[in-house]
Amino acid sequence: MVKIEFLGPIGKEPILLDVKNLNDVSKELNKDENISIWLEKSAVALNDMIVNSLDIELKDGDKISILPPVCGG
Amino acid sequence: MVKIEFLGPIGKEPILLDVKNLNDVSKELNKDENISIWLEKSAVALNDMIVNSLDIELKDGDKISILPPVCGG
Amino acid sequence: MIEIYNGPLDVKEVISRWLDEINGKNWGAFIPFVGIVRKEDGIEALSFDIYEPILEKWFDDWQKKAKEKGAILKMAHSRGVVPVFTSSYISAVMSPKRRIALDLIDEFVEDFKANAPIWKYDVIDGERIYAEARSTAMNGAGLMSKKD
Amino acid sequence: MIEIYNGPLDVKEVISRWLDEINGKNWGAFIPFVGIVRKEDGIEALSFDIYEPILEKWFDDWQKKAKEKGAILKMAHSRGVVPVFTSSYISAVMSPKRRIALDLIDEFVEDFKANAPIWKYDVIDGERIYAEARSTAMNGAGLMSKKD
Repeated sequence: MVKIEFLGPIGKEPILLDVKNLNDVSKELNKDENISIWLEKSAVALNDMIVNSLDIELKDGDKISILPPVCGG
Repeated sequence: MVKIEFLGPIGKEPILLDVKNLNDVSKELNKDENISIWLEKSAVALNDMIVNSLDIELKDGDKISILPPVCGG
Repeated sequence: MIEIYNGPLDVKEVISRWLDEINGKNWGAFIPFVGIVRKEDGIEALSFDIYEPILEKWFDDWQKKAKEKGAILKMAHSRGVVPVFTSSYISAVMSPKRRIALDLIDEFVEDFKANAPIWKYDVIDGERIYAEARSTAMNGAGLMSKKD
Repeated sequence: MIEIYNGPLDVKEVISRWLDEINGKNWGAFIPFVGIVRKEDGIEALSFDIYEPILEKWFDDWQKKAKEKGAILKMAHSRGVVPVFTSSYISAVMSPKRRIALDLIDEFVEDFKANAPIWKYDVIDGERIYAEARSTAMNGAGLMSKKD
């Protein structure tokens, strides 16, 4: 199982998914309209590292974070 | 009479000259080698305003400043 | 290390402490950037969420970049509610040379705005509203979008 | 108004006072630049001459430029001897917007280096040596040169 965290204003509790790679996560998340509207403008991190490809295998216990648009300062 | 001040590292006391315009000042100052070596790299102010032309008439009491290369901070 | 505080920053305390750190060392230029919450559009405060693990990594990368140029970066940021006229953000660069310091503080602050995982909310009549229009999608955003 | 002090600047006092000035006003960004005397080439201190009348005019021109952009500039500088590891120069910009503040402090500090009528001397073994190699001819320099 991997854990998906939704950061900042997305305001959704973490979910657990039984998936093999980031592509599967993307497919699952796009099924929920309340999440999919955020995906277009959100960055993705795997175990707290920003990723730039979905062709990444996942292992049990991995943490995926969805990071919506930021504005510090 | 106009007063010529030499600022910063030039290290020369002010002088008084009986001249009609800035061109005359230039001619006088270039006669002194200890001053002329500074003129190439120095800016000139008339009554504390930087000037960019020598075709300026002078009146009694005017103050001319010679400003060598600067380095604040 | 980033300093994270609950509520507004004590600007004098933070800057004084950073000044003490440079004291006796051979830094030629010290440039702090202080961000203060402006009173506009009826807001009474801003509020911030921070995701620290990625923020620390983002900052460590910048610290490495700075060190390659012989400089050091500092940063303090607020979490939670920060009232108008108080400070939510201070960063600083210390460098032997002014040109490097001026370039670094500019690049660092701009990248901070675009890529530090911090979310801003306007507080109006006690309500917390995501400052979406002022927010920037991070580098790599849209990876999971099905639009493309 | 420029603040001119004999000897090194009290950086904490100056910055704290400028911070008090912005308190309760609607500035969004405050960027001080602190210049510190570096220990190098065997110097024990720097020493400065200032020609105030032209410095004030130069600063007033910059203050006007800043005001047109909704910003304010501050500046403090030392006269006389400033030992290594102490500060001889602090300037700052206060602006509603960060982008204007970052651009202004950069342009202001660079023009200060090139055109503020201040002369720098290295102090080595108690002797005062004009820092000619690090100095810059001001805009308009060479007007009275007979070379051309």
